[in-house]
Amino acid sequence: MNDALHVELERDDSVLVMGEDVGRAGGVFRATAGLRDRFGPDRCVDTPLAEAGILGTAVGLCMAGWRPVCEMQYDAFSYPCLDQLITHVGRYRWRTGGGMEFPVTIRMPYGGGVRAPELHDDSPETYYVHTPGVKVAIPSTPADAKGLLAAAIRDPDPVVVLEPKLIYRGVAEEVPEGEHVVPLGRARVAREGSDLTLVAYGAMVALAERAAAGLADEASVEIVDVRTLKPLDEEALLASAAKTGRVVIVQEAPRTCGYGAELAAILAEKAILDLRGPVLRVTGYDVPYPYWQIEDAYMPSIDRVVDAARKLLEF
Amino acid sequence: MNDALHVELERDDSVLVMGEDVGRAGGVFRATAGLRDRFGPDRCVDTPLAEAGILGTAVGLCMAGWRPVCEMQYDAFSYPCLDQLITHVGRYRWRTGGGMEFPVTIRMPYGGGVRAPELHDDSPETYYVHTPGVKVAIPSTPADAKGLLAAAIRDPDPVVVLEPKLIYRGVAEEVPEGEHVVPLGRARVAREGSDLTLVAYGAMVALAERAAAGLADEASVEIVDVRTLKPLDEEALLASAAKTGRVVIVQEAPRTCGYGAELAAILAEKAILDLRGPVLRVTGYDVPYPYWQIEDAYMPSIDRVVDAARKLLEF
Amino acid sequence: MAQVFPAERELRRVIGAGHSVPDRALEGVGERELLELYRSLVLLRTYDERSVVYHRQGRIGTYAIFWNHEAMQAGAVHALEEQDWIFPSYRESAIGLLRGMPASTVLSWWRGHPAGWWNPADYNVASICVPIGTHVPHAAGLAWGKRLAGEDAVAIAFFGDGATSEGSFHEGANFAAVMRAPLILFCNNNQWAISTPLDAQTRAETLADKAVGYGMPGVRVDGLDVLAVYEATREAVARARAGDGPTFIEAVHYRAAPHATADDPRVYIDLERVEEERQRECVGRYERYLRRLGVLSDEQAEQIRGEAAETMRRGIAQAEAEPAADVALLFEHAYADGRVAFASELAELRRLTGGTEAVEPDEGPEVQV
Amino acid sequence: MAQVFPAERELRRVIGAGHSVPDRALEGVGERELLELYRSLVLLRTYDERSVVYHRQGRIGTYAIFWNHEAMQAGAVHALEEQDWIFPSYRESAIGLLRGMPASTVLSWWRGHPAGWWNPADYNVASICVPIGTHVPHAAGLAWGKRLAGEDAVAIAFFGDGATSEGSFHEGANFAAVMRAPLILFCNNNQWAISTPLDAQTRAETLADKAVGYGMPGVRVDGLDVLAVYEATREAVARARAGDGPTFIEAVHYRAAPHATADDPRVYIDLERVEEERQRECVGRYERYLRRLGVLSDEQAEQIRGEAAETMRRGIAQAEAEPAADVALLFEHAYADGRVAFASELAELRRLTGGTEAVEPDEGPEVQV
Ligand SMILES: Cc1ncc(C[n+]2csc(CCOP(=O)(O)OP(=O)(O)O)c2C)c(N)n1
Ligand SMILES: Cc1ncc(C[n+]2csc(CCOP(=O)(O)OP(=O)(O)O)c2C)c(N)n1
Ligand SMILES: [Mg+2]
Ligand SMILES: [Mg+2]
Repeated sequence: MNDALHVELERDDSVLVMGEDVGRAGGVFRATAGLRDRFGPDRCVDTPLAEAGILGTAVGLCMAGWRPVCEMQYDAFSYPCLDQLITHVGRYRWRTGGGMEFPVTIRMPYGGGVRAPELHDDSPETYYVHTPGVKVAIPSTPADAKGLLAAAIRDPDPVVVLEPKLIYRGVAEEVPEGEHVVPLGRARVAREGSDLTLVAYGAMVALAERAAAGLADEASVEIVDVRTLKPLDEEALLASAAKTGRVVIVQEAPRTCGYGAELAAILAEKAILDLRGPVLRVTGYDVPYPYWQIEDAYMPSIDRVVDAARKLLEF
Repeated sequence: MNDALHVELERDDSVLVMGEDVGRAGGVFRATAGLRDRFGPDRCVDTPLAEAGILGTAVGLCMAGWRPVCEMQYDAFSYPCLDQLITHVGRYRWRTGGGMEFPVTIRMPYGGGVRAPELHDDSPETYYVHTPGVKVAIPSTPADAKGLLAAAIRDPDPVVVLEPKLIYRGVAEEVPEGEHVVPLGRARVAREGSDLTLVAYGAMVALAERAAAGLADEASVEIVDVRTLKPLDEEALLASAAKTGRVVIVQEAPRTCGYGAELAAILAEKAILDLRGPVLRVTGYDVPYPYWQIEDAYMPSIDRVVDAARKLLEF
Repeated sequence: MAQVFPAERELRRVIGAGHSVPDRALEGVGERELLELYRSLVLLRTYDERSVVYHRQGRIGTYAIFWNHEAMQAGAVHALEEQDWIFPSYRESAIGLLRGMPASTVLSWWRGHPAGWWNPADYNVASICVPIGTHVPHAAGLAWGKRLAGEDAVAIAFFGDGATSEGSFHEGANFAAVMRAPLILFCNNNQWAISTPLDAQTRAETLADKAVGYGMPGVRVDGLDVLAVYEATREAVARARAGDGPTFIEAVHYRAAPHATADDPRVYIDLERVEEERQRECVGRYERYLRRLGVLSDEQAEQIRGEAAETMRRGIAQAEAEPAADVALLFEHAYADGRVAFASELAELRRLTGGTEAVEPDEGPEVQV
Repeated sequence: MAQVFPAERELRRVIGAGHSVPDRALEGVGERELLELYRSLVLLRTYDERSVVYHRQGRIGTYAIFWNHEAMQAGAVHALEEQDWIFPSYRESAIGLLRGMPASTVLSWWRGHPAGWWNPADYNVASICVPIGTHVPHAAGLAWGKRLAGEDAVAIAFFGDGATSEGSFHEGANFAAVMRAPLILFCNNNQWAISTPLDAQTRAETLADKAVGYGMPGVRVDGLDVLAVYEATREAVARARAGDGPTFIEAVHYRAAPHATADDPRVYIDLERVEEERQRECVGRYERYLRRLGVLSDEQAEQIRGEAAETMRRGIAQAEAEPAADVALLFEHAYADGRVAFASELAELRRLTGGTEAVEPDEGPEVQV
């Protein structure tokens, strides 16, 4: 992330980073470290503590020709900006008859599993994905985190990038140096297989990989990493479903109207003849994200994924 | 609505109505007319113009023993209150280990088709349905509007009631007098049929009825009026799918992650062996709700529903 | 630097009331400018009065009346340069007219026709903001962004007394102050938010007092005195241009017309007070002032009114002559590649519907804005 | 009635500094009360210092330090009656101790264990509010609701300087003023919001100035002077009880510890200033005051400290003795009928996982609160 921001601010001097504690402190996950020193306090702005104000002023900054990259300090602290997002960010281009662009990027640490107090663990992608006029990307690897963020910043439309916290902490992976752009709208087959497809995104991709490894003796498992939830790479999803005929979707967010529902609905409409069994979802529950001593039971686990896969294989 | 409020305020003196223009003016759709005169300005409160403040103070009112009924003036003006809804309203009971109740009701005029300026036409149910700790009801008839609102007010949990604007204007239907409660969590079979099921809620039920009438010569169409989106009456949904094997879902909201996706996902998981064809969705589009001269093209139309039904019947 | 603390209490006034209250002198404003202001006032008044008629005739939809708000709009805009940006609420829907926007565009907006779209950059007038107060941060961001970019542009955001209760007003005002954004926060205090009176909206003694909490000057002006509004805004603009940050202007008057065409204020308002206020109507007041100065002749007044009427006649004719909006517009501007992204949806729609016909405002009870 | 306009500028102080600055007299406070305040201060200080140690030992998770914030918390709470409600932020996580809440409850909260739940009605202490400023409307609503119900109860909401930028603070404060809610808005102005200094948060000369815009009195007090805090809050409580509505209290000091255990302030703070501030530490300051008055002996001090240490020893032991949380708690309290509604999910979980084991704070970089 940090790398992508350095590259993008360097390459386009209309890019500007703003948010709470992004400047002096470099962000609570250090995503913006060094930017203020390198580009000055006007291009890496410590804002007042007001998320709706951050996104609302970003709309105005776009109208003044800037490409603001807004950080929300945590997933659940992005909720105050939903009003601006839904009423303005997603509609303003439309409202101007396409006359103006709103190339704002909204990024935030995302998801659970980090032993934090409440409201530091949410997976709010549904609120974003459901909002017209907005695009949504969720990387599952450090390289994609860099590449998707770069693509988001360069995109002419508003893009929300949700960065799984587990990536910040994950093992250091090789990240391509310099410019690295992963185009929006293209899924990644993270693992090839022929018997069953696990569809996942964000931190759930690594979980799917471990589940697939656990199933290695029983089935050849394919993993589709969605990467961009909107626009979705529907072809990649349908291709994998056509190949395996069995799909389990893994999602960390609460179940009802989660993104997994959309994936399942697409399959129920467009892959019905390919399916050899039900489309199963392994998801977070429709309850508040719990205190961390029981968060592992809330989150989709390898056991739950394996169990669902077995059910489907035996169907 | 107005009737239900009169009855509930009469029956339980901890019920209190609050919102913008609900008192002196009786609400922009007259839903609260007469309440201020009858129950005084303390039980039918004209609040400052601040939706987050309305819902936030309602949380505190619950803690003080009240059962607040909050009106949001229009669907799209409820977005400022999403932060309070997601971070507090849906979590506070959990946070107190079940020690305290938050029996708040949030009601608002809902949906499009009324030739209004922008942001008076939204169908935001996904934002509500996806939020843990919250229940959601959407009536499709005046009688249900009364009965579901009464149930919502009496429910110990937070309930969002979305009231289709087209009902306010609809033909005067007989509404049961006095106490009338439609329990949450029970769907209604609005029309019996055997070849195909239309699943709908809100203003889409009437549309489905017209589409079913149009299909009368071709197929026997069943209509399931969902009524309560959360908790969903899954049995009723699955029973109808089992009976007809063909399901078309009609939803006014934008497609991606709309409630139709959840319904389709449930069918793809639990009715896969019953389905004789794909699960089809007829929905609003993933674009901003348009200017009203073209809103009819945005909204699901009889033609689109009939077309989908025919496709499925011919599948 | 202007005072920041405390905010003003007295209402600034320039225009007097004949002999009893003398006019105050206003520096640096010549005859041409005075007439230009008059032209703006008359144009807005004509727009508003005609719109109410058009609404009654079913030619436009629900409409937010701004009768007697013209002095604020004309006075404030007159203090701006062309490169300065205006952020209107629904109450200032026609303010683009003062920047050369065709009346047909605004009328189309109220007709629910996409011809009501405009590109804000063409007029430096942002889109009409419907959700209360949410455009205040936009204006703050634009002003801040222009300053960052080294461009000399000021922004003004119009909003009502009710809007000051919204979190977005608060956050936008604070951002503007912190960023020293060249912004004028222009509060149209008409003392009502639909049916909610000011004393149910705030306990502040004056709305200008809110400025203190943001560390910016708070100014109070008679909202029916176009010259006082102009002068106060001119001062605020000068401060903004000088890099001294935002100013809050509270323009005080009293809403003497319904909130909008769908509103029936009789159930909540004091009709006598309204009658009184209608007497203090701002266009006639300015006209009497000009006549006292001797700079407005009957012929001039006649001509200006005639021009405005003609503008409206042309405007409604053009708006009504707009071809039915194509359904492709549903998709075209949602995203940069909307037409491509929604190609299949559009194809399906075309297959099912053929063309589209223009839709007229519905019968049935009207929807409140 | 207290003044509403303008807000105060001077910081109120009671405790002096030995000879150079004499102590001011405080009416109506006897020796017992003075010692009670001391006990509260020592309890909070001990809680905080032990918590930092427990965190380092991996016995609690991320923790928001409140070192040198004790005078505000103890002083303000001391001005309340038992029926009055407290709305804490994460910074006042242990404030329930002053209402008899076991230390183990609060420690469990920081251990991510559901034993950290409490029923607010048991202590009249609301749940710890994590999202900044969002509890201000709750406190306003509770206070308003109690008043409506004819109950004599006041509420106090604690929040920081940064919180004043949030829309929810604004909306809550305004509601309280309009409803004349018996509320104290207590702003802990430690001049930092994590790494963001006050001058990047607001241009207001003082935060108390914000009170003016809500039409309520704004009071400024030395946040390290427990008696000044007590006195100012007592006054505000009296106003509230008398039906005169809310008061905004700005307690000024300077954050002399990291924001939380995960924070490294060295990258942004002036360490010399911090060192200086640490000298003006509030517990010792009060202790010296008591000794000047001659109401605190060495033995008493020793005993009070010993009791506090014992409370913490017992607290952590109890918290660590909590049985592993049952996964049923995932579902049980989400809805009134949670256990029923989620029966199948729970059954599946039980089938797959058997029991649960307690989870300890992770390795790896710590998460900021
Ligand atoms: C966020 C939001 N909430 C509610 C409304 C509905 N509404 C339209 S106008 C209005 C009153 C506005 O009053 P004020 O700010 O004083 O402006 P005025 O209409 O008097 O010019 C309300 C509540 C809205 N447009 N936006
Ligand atoms: C809505 C929201 N946004 C961001 C955060 C992350 N955050 C936690 S503490 C903090 C700073 C708060 O500063 P202040 O209000 O001054 O209180 P203090 O921590 O100094 O007591 C921030 C930004 C949050 N908890 N809630
Ligand atoms: Mg008004
Ligand atoms: Mg602080």
